[in-house]
Amino acid sequence: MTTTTKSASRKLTIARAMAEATAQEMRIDPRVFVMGEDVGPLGGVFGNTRGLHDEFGPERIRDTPISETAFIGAAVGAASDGMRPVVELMFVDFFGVCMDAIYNLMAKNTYFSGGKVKVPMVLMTSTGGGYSDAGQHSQCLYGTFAHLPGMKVVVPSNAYDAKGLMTAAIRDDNPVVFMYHKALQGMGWLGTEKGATVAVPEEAYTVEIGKAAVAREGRDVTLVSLGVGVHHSLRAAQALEAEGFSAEVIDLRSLVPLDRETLRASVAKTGRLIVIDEDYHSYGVSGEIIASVAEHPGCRLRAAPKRVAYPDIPIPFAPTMEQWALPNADKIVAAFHQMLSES
Amino acid sequence: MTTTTKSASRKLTIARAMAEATAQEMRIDPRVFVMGEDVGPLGGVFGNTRGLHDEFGPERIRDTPISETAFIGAAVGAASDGMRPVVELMFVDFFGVCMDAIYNLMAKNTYFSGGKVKVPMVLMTSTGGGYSDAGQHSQCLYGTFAHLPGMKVVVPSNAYDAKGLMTAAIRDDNPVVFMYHKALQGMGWLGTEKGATVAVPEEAYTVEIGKAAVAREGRDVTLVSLGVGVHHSLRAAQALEAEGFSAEVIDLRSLVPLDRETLRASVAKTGRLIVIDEDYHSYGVSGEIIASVAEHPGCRLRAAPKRVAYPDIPIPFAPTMEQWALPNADKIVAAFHQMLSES
Amino acid sequence: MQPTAEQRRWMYRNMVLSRYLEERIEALYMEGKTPVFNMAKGPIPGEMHLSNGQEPCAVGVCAHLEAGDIVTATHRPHHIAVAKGVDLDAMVAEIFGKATGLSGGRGGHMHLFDAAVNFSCSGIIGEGLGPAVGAALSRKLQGKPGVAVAFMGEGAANQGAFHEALNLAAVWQLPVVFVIEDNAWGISVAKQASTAVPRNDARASAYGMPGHHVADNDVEGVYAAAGEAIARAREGLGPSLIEIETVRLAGHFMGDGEDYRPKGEKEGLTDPIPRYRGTLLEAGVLDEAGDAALVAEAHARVEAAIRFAQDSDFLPPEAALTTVFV
Amino acid sequence: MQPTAEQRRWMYRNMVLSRYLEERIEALYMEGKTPVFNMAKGPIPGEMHLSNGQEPCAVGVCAHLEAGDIVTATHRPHHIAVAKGVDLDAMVAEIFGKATGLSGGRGGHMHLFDAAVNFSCSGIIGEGLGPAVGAALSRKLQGKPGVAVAFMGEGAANQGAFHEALNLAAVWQLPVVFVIEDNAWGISVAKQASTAVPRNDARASAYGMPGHHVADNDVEGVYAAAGEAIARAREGLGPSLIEIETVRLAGHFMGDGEDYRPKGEKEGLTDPIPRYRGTLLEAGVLDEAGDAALVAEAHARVEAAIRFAQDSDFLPPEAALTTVFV
Ligand SMILES: Cc1ncc(C[n+]2csc(CCOP(=O)(O)OP(=O)(O)O)c2C)c(N)n1
Ligand SMILES: Cc1ncc(C[n+]2csc(CCOP(=O)(O)OP(=O)(O)O)c2C)c(N)n1
Ligand SMILES: [Mg+2]
Ligand SMILES: [Mg+2]
Repeated sequence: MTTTTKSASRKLTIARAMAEATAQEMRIDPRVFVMGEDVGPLGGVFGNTRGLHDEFGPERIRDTPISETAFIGAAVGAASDGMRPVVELMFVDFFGVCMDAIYNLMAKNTYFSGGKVKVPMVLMTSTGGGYSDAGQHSQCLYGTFAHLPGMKVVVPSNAYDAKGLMTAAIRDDNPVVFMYHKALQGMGWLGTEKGATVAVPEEAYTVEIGKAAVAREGRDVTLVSLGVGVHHSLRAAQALEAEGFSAEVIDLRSLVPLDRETLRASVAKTGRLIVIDEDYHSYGVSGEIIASVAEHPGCRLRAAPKRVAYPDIPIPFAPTMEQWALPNADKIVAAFHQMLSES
Repeated sequence: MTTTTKSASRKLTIARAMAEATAQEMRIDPRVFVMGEDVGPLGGVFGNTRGLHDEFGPERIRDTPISETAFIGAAVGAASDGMRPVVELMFVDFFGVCMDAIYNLMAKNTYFSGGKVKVPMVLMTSTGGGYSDAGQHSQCLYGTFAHLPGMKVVVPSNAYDAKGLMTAAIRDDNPVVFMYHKALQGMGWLGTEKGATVAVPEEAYTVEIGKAAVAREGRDVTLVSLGVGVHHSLRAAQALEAEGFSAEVIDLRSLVPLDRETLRASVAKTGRLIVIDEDYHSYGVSGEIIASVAEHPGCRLRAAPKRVAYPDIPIPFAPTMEQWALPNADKIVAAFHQMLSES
Repeated sequence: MQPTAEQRRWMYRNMVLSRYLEERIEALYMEGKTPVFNMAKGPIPGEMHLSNGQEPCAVGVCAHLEAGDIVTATHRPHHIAVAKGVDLDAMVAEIFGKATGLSGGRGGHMHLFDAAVNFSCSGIIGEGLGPAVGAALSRKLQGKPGVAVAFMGEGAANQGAFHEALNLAAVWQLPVVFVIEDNAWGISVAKQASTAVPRNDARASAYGMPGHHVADNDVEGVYAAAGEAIARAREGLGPSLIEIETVRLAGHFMGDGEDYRPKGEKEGLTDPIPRYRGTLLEAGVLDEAGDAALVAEAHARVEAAIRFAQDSDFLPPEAALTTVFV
Repeated sequence: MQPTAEQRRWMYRNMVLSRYLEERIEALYMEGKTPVFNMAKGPIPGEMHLSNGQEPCAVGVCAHLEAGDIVTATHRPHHIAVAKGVDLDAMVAEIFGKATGLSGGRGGHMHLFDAAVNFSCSGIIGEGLGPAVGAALSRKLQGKPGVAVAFMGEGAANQGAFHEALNLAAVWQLPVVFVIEDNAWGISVAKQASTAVPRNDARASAYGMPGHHVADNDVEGVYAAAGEAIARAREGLGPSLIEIETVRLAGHFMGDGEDYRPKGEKEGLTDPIPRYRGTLLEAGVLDEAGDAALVAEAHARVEAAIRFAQDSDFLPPEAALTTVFV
């Protein structure tokens, strides 16, 4: 183990941070193993299991057939039998072929057993678009997972949180869905949001699941987001600063449990709320955040809250259409301006 | 065909209303056929295909293997080839084994084809609990379906709407998910909400998909709900009336498209909003309704909105726990009282 | 493979125990549900899938299992739970939804979990197959002994999970046995209307694993096939598939009128319990007195469990909120 | 079943056309993606799965199909689209995301829909199987002729949808043919690491349907097997399964370094196009001049389609909001 001093300055991508957290837990805990499509010699299509096959071999890093129902169900069976599987659903868009194993089995067995059967597993899955992968490979589906009880759901926006949340997820006795955004992975071939690649300590540490982070402090408006939206928000905050406005940016980090206190405290201070979400507009994260604030009796908003979310349409392939539909910093700034004009 | 005069006084259960709408469309349109588990001689576990097998025979009323992925996928293929399938997912809780065929295929093919391939099909599915069927047979999952683009989603609260929405759904050139609540079906063995069994004209008619109904007019608070929640709301409204308060009840009927205008108009009048939803609390219908009202710049609420929804827990079997967790009229009345005390 | 006299009595005893349990549940289930049948009423509300007739599948398989072995069962789980040694008091209390139930009443009849004997079941067709494969993988990775058995109905053999789980178990050569209880019906849909092959053991070849077929609900036929498959699994030689011809003597669930069954079909079915009793009497493994004692003991055991359940309280309703996360 | 000389030339021509299309797409795809490979850049962004080497599967099957027959294809669809007669201009324009594309650029390379020839494809493994079964059912219910063919990779044969769709097609005896393009790899996972049987045609027996195997990517072997299966389907005798040994000459998708492939394995693969060319030359079905003309015509056709695509505009961005509902 190297010293904190040395490691503090080391920058990692989210992909590497995830792999490192997994490797560290595997070294100290023989119950941890990894399953999924192409997680072995390839190291994961999105790089988050790179190096693990070399270090731990094919028994503990298992490539699977294209049988998500079976291997996610198998992870539940293994977790209930004392193991701690980390399993990958390559794209979250594929949830439709295996959601039963996820939401009816993984998420509910602990409850059905009255707490006697633990299901300590991590389901990693990639989210998001922006690189023209069209309507079956670009979705976020945060709301879909967060809506269904029994599983924790985390969404890191940077490598520090990714490592800490992954370690926490592996150590959690409950199932955790770990949703990582492709544009943040630091894989060159998907483009890279530079802000996601940050200093990451070498030693293992946890980031508490269920705690939002104040990514930037401000007074005039609260921008609430997750994953890649946090970076859009930070850019918007910078643009607003140039105009003399001070925006606070909340990085949710965890959708389940949802840290409503941090949200409400921020909005109580700023009086204004904009939610930025790359998932579909309706019946999802943005609605829940706005409602969580609006329903709080103590909360006095100075303006109607707004959302900058993905419209309720399948995601188009053509970059012109896709980029037009995606949230970005300009849209956040525009939403803020409109908010001022309305109130 | 009998006359309107005679039929206007005839009461039907939702189950019969659905079957009647389907039969009438099948008589005039040879493209309509029905597929699903136990829809044939049994007439559907929830009675909504009763009589159809006798009249139309096994070619047009097809019992299927327990292969939801295949037969829902097949419905998409048949719909794209000129048929108009009505297909049943017996319990909505089973969506996890076949959601890909629903949300990635049924709901997106029209968009992927730029509008050139139509997918005119109806996916009927039962929702809801209250009769101790535990955590894999009692869910509503309204939010889950409404969140994902490309499919219309309707939820009738009474037999008149059920027949009209079913006829509209079958005639719609888009996929429509028709979610019927078990407690409203009028099947004795599931208990019966009497208010759902109403006068239904014998002749075919449509209820417009995307239009909410004002189930009761009022001035002091808007109760927004769907399905069985409408009946809880009507009972709550009656109780509130006895206390001298006038509650307006909105029956959403359709989640996609969502009739935000009717909602906002009602809340603009009453200044108070309570959403009643048997689906899970977070990231679902109740959040979206509150957000849709709160984000409207013209909207001035006199009190923080509230929701009476199912808590974020798997649904317990024991009737004591389940009934405690379910929405009901008392909880709505209590929420209103609390609202008054807070504002 | 031949069962010993003791094993034969064990199998018979568990059949009797299971059946009497179902008979008592049936009676108690109907309390409060007459004259109008309403599932929500009575001391046991909700759906109820009885296993009457399918006992040979449970006992013939579980005769080879120990507490450490894993079983995943279906929506029709009682006979298997009994044979696997699930705590009867806690199981019946769970069926009544009581605090003393396996999960305090959170699961009910379709969600019986007893970690002490590695038993679980679920309400979604095919859902137990993946977990059985995973439990077997867990044993392999831990170097711990143990076989996993996944039970399912013949209707489940057309669900995608069946295919994926059998393939995965075979690719990884895991100690799993897949057992199909072919009662010829999936609710109202007959096997030949849902399944492209007459016998599902034929599907074993699609996974390169041995397939066994047991005709006529034969207890010792099940015992023999399961013995072979389980021994093979214990030796590390991989998974097997067994299909057992059995009978559904009750309806799909309580309240099922079964109008869809061809006239006379059900009347032609043989109850396996008197038949096996006859076999054992004839073989001299059991005598009338021994049988009477065994039956009396089984009844007493069931009655005690029912009393335990009835005497137990419900959890406070707010307990609904607990054990979601642990 | 033997192809006529004309059919042989048709198959060869479509192989050449498809390959040249892929070569041009490959080059155009890389524009803007060097020196740093970034999928989002260039005139063709997103994932790109080329079909190089798999042309025999497409042409050998589609030689038996008419426009009215239905084909569902996969994430690797170009060769099949070409052989099924999808409008080449509109297809290439779609791959570029242009307004003149099959769906105005909403679908892209993995979502090519051409209703005029009943072609569609999708990005989810096994997703096309159910729709093929349903289209076949539609023809049966309408009393209209037509066969549906579902293509898939060998990796897809382990997805639950495979099992359910084959069973359903067999139970209902529908005119469907299931075609597996076995290129030995599902991304980085080798067939033997994912599939419990060496050959998927062995799985046909699990559905009581005929299974065919075509070795060595043999064009006319595909033609013969598909001819038999399709004729059977047209005669109302039900579905068949065909597995074709083929080769993935490009990586899984553009940008795939294929480090996971054993050294030398890829070098040992045979390109089916020069080989079939040799066969036809030898058989006298084709001469050098005829070949040159055919190749030139194919190139011209592709270049014209590319020009068409390049010269087309994008839809206005707001068009993203339209055609969700019709
Ligand atoms: C995925 C899924 N589809 C449908 C059902 C509804 N369902 C419950 S039991 C059953 C029939 C099961 O038949 P089989 O597997 O033969 O078991 P049996 O009831 O005969 O014991 C069906 C269709 C379900 N629970 N899960
Ligand atoms: C349900 C699902 N799981 C995983 C994927 C990711 N994926 C895309 S292509 C592929 C490999 C497919 O292999 P195969 O079926 O053999 O087709 P090939 O690519 O070899 O043509 C995988 C795993 C997917 N698209 N859908
Ligand atoms: Mg059965
Ligand atoms: Mg392949």
